[in-house]
Amino acid sequence: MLNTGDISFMLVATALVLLMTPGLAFFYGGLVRRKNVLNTIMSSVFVMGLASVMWVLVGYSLSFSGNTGGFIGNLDWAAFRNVGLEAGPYANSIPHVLFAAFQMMFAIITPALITGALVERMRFKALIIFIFLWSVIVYYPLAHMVWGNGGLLAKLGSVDFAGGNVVHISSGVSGLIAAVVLGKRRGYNMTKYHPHNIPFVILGGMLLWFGWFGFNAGSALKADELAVHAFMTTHISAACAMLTWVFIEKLKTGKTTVLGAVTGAVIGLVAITPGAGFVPIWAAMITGALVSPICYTFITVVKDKFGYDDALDAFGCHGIGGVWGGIATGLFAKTSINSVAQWDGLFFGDTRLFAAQIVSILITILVASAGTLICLKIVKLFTPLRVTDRDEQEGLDISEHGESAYPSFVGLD
Amino acid sequence: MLNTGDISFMLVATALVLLMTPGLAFFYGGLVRRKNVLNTIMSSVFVMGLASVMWVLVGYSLSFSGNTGGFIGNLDWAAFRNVGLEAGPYANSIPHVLFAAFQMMFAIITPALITGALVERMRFKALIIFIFLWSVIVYYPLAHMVWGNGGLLAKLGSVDFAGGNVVHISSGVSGLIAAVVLGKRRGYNMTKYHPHNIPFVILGGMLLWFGWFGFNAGSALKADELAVHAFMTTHISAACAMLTWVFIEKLKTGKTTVLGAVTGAVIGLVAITPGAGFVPIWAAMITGALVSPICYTFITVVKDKFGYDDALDAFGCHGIGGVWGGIATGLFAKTSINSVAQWDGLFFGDTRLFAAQIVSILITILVASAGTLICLKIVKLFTPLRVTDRDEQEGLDISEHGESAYPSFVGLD
Amino acid sequence: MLNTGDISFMLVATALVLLMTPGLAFFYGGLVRRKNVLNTIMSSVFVMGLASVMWVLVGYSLSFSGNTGGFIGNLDWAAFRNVGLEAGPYANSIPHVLFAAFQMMFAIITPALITGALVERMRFKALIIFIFLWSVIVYYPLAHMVWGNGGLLAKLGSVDFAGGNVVHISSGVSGLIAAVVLGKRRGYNMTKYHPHNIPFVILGGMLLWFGWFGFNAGSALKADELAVHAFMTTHISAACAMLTWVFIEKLKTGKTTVLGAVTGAVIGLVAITPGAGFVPIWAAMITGALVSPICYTFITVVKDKFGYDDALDAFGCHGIGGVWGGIATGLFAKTSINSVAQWDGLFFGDTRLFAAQIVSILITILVASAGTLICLKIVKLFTPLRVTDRDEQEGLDISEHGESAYPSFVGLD
Amino acid sequence: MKKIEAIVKREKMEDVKAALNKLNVNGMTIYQVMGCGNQKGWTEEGMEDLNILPKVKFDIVIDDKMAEKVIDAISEAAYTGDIGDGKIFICSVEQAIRIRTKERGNDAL
Amino acid sequence: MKKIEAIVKREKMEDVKAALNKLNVNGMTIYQVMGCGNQKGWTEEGMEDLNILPKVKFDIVIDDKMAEKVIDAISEAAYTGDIGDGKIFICSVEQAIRIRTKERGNDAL
Amino acid sequence: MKKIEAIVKREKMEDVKAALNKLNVNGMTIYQVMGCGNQKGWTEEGMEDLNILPKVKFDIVIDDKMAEKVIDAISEAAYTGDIGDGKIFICSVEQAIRIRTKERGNDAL
Ligand SMILES: Nc1ncnc2c1ncn2[C@@H]1O[C@H](COP(=O)(O)OP(=O)(O)O)[C@@H](O)[C@H]1O
Ligand SMILES: Nc1ncnc2c1ncn2[C@@H]1O[C@H](COP(=O)(O)OP(=O)(O)O)[C@@H](O)[C@H]1O
Ligand SMILES: Nc1ncnc2c1ncn2[C@@H]1O[C@H](COP(=O)(O)OP(=O)(O)O)[C@@H](O)[C@H]1O
Repeated sequence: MLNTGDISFMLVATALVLLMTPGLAFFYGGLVRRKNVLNTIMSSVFVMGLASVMWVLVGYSLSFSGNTGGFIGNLDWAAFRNVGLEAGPYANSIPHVLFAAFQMMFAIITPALITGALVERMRFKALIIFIFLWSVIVYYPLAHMVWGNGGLLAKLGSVDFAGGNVVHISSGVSGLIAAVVLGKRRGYNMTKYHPHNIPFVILGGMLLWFGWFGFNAGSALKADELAVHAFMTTHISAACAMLTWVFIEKLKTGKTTVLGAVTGAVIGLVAITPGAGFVPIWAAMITGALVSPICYTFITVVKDKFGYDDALDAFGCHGIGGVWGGIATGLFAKTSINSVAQWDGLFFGDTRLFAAQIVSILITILVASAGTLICLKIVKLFTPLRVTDRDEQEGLDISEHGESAYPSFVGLD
Repeated sequence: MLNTGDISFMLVATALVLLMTPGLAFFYGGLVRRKNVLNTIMSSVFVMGLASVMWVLVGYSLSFSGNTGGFIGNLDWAAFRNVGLEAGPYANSIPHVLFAAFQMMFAIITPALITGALVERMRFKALIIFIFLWSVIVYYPLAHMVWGNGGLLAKLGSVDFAGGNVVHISSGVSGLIAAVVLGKRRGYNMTKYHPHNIPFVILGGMLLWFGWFGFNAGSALKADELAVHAFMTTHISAACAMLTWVFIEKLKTGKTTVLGAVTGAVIGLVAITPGAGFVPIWAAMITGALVSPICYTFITVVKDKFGYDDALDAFGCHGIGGVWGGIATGLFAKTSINSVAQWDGLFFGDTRLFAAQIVSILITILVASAGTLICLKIVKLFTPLRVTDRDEQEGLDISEHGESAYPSFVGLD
Repeated sequence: MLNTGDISFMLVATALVLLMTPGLAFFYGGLVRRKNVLNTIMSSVFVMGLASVMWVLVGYSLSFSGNTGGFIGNLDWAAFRNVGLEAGPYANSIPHVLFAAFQMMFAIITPALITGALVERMRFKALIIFIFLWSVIVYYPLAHMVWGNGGLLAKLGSVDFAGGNVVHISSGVSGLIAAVVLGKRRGYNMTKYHPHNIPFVILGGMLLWFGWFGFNAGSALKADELAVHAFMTTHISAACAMLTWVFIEKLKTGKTTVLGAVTGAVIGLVAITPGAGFVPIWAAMITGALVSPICYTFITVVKDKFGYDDALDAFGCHGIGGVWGGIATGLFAKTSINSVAQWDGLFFGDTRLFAAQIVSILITILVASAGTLICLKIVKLFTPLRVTDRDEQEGLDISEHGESAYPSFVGLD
Repeated sequence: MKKIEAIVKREKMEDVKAALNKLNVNGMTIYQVMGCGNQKGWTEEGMEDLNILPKVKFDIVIDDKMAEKVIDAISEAAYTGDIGDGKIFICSVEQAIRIRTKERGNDAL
Repeated sequence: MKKIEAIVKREKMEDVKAALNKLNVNGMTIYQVMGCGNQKGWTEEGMEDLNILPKVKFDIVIDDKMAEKVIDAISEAAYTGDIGDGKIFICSVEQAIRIRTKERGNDAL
Repeated sequence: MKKIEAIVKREKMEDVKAALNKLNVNGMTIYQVMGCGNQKGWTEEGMEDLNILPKVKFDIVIDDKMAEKVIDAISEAAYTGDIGDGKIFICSVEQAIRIRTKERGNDAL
């Protein structure tokens, strides 16, 4: 039965998740050089249009309607046919359309996350085609496998409260693969790329934090105790991760940076995403506290060794953070918090959930990597992936969009 | 009877609509030259103070209390006398004060929208007096006619879910008239005016989108199915309009711009405003998809021909977009979605709603144009409308407010 | 009993209060010189991590669990032991954890407010230790005294709806004391410190306004009539204060500034905080209208006479504004609006509440000043309070954090 | 040819430009600088940092004969009588080239 | 030694840099300026204010013998044939010092 | 009179200013530039684009007699021994005018 309190909460949560994409656009936009800021922002903003329309036309249906072999849905709900204002089937106290709208916002931000790995060199046209294909080939299947009726990963018994697999691991891994295929930015290793506007990074990071309450607490689909629990675990994981990141920085470089504080908060949010509605509050603190050393090490040591150019660390933050989050869920989940989990986590002595989590992470990585490679292959049939060297040098704002972000501020680059 | 879910939703929706005005301030502020950004922002921000106080003192009463000839209310609720915390009379599940507060936010953003046509040259004092008068002479009557008990336009059978007439057509038309009276900016046609900070435009546009959920879904006045429906139509119209705008740009200029994407989204939101709670989702997609070609043509072709200087296209976006939205509502509304509409739209074979929509648009245009002319006449009794040529050249931030937005960034203009 | 409408509202209100801290970071960050913006923002942002973790570990317990002599709580709820998802004890329709989360956001923003007095010269390490100590020595006791079971100030019969004493007076006074101890900025009186980015100040101010709805209306702890009432008083006080500030400026300097408009709005919000759920709407208008002349006089006349360097007027705005708010509550509160107040205000002929308000303000000032002095003494055992002269000249972004906010914008300072 | 470098108050930029245009001097290069003279930045509004104020600098390359006229025009337009009015420096330029036409010397100005 | 000051269109910056590098001229100082020539800023895209356009200025101090070559290289790289292509000014420099090594004269370039 | 143009590292700005003040040289014009020398921008922190680094430029017009002292003071203050320390160029200035008083020549400095 519909409940006004739940509808009220889910309407707002949906709006909050939408706001995360502009938040991400500013987070990423501030991190790139001035000559690429508009292209970077556009990469996220344009997805708000593209992925929304695709979702209504086919995406929601492919993700949530019916079940084709555990991998994908069907087209019964294409163009929102049969998606009405009555309650259910996925949430019993809010209109079906509202559930679909909430899920739509996830289908927007996920491909937008990938773009962080690709900035400053990818042709905009290629990016658009890529995101179009990726949504169909990677996102809808994954969403179905994890959240859809009869989905493969859910059947395994693995859990993912708000999208650790579907959103973060999938986007992070895809970003990595695409960054490798795309190649390094001009001047990589010779030059240092400075964020051109750190306040924008902070603004974006803060909007992400704010919106993440909708993302995680909203994944309860009700204004109930579980939503409250997820709210609290989300916040405290972010807070802990911020502290540990800053602490590591202080140890390693002697200086604490605001960029570090915000990065820490964001990966704390990433890490708690799969477990927000499954793990106790103290475990959320551990999850957050440990994600920073894990990602920090990865970004500063491992990444350097391999030498790929994941420009804004989409993989280092969302991929690695998401994997850790999935593992942490397997460690600390409790069925008493949320009976969607069939077993307690490893920490409480049961290995079954943990194993399921590992398997589901591996499957996600597989689907994302294979899917991304296929998408890129197809994109190349239509257009080269990269801009020309000259265009890259001039900056993608001018070369791809004919715009300049702050035309009257002098300063070169 | 009061309902906590509805109150909860409407409190948040009210806050969201308030946030739209700063959103607009940044949208407009980023679009002007650097020397005029503070004046532009101030034009919106100051209205948050002025229109709020006026609303409590007389505005709410004149708009919603009683009925004087179908045109305006009376003063029974002046200073919120008899406006208490019990439910009704306009919304039966939220306190009266909350309904008044929600409506107050509309009375703020509407005059703020007008200022987009007047930037970079209007004397601040003249603007303030103008907005004061305009609220009394144009806004309160229009709000009454459309939404007040016994209002003329409602009686006609025309519908306006969230303010297509009251907010968008009225502000757009008034902006046009005032821009013509005010005259062109210095250097019009000889110089190109560049937006000084496109990320601000994007930030503003995104806050508008976010806030618009409060604006449109909140206009259901309940956290019910209608709110959910309006939420979805709102979002998908914005998404479609973004896609079509970018598509047109690509066709015409070969480049897609982020400014275009954001403009598209905003006019998509404008266009769906009157119909959000009346038209089906597929019709919202059509409404959004068509508003971009309509406005694009208008701004690039018609405007140039007439050669008035609607600086930030308040008319081109809100006026034209609002008119199209009113027409689209007349085409696609269904009584089965919302029985406030007495008839189905033209598309479903009934001409009556369509006719009523056209008449109500024309009346709105008439009231707005005549009212604006009267207001400007009165303003001129007190102060010239424009700053001096010298002040315009120096920029209104310094000349009108003695402030400089970014004093330590070098760069001229 | 849990109520979904109330939970829905309080979840969102909690998120809104969190958003105020980044809002403050931008408000303050825009006001400082470019070379100190990141340090200023970091001072607020880092508190989001620090104060949250402290709150979960000990802060909530010390503030709200049990009662030790009316001054402080105990450690029964440390690490959220016994803080569960059932309703109560402080709010009977939302989970206990949600109440604790809502209060957590207050424990974040309060120390962040202090930093406005200390910018551009305080060593970051010293600031962090200071905030750590101050939370324990000043904030938790004050929160307990005002809102905790058996708290001293509540027993006196004084009231504080959303934190006039706990948040604003305490932070303002502490800021003043710390600013005096810290000493003036380099070049004080010889140089003028310009805000480096006024749009950021506006953005921050607007986010504060938006978030303040959560702060004040949320303090009703329910989506009920009281929340609606507090929403309205909050908004209209801000609006009135904006108008009077701009009016005073116009009288005194002949120019209206957007900085003035935003400052006015913020102090209007400060002033109504203690009385939002106690005073009638008309009294909220008076409270707001008068706070501007009071603070304006203070900042321009009194402050200059004493010559301390409260850099961003944390005391002039939050201290003075908060004191006036507490007094105004003593003047205009009505038991019929909220029976938590035992007596009507002075204006209605009863002196008891007024007396209690004065006493409680004085006690707050005492606790805050003494506590701050003690904290600073302890901090000095670990590290000097100020950066070196050279570091101050170079700017704290580089010297404390090794970062530069906008590295590619040329311009010195 | 001479190069005239004039450092003036920011709010005088438009006046100086107008004065130059009146002399039919259209070629100029303008940029914002920070500076201090004997004024040392103590008293004026608008100072950014101790002792260093934002100014606008004009570079004008001009035929020798015009130099004095230009100097006078700038001196007058930028004058307020207050400390911080600015300075003008003159040095000699050996050659000028207009890129579009490859003209050289006075023709190129 | 000569100082070559070249004011060119913004979009030509990379080309000019490339042309200089080809001549093995690595020392240069670049900044953004606003300017007008006879063009007066009327028609070009990208104008900021009436009659004043953003440009990029290169300062290059160079051995006398190299001067003409550099001028030619810049002229060519910055050329579009449209109004607003820019100008080059040359004046003489008496001394140059490399701070790191205290070298003077041509060695310091 | 001589004009001394010194291009130094950004973080050295305060030191150079202090060194000049110690010599009682108060007149100076400062702006931020981008540049490259033989260093070509490869290794230093803070580089913005391949091969081009932000620097600070000082223009100081000074009495001939003071020139060497100023050069020495700047050389010393800006020295780190690392690549990218910067350069100093000297050229001659024919005239200087203080706008406020119309003083000319050395008096105007
Ligand atoms: N000797 C100098 N060399 C270079 N620039 C100078 C010199 N003296 C003054 N300036 C520039 O001229 C500007 C205005 O100088 P001003 O303060 O008016 O000088 P004074 O106080 O000596 O009249 C300064 O901000 C600085 O940029
Ligand atoms: N006489 C001059 N003195 C200083 N700078 C000049 C002069 N003439 C031109 N410039 C600079 O050169 C730039 C390009 O000049 P341009 O418009 O191409 O000149 P023209 O139209 O005479 O060919 C101008 O924007 C200005 O910055
Ligand atoms: N020949 C030159 N002409 C103009 N500016 C120069 C020249 N050589 C160097 N510069 C400027 O001096 C700055 C510092 O030069 P630097 O890299 O220290 O030179 P080097 O490596 O030759 O010692 C450069 O960034 C550039 O702005």
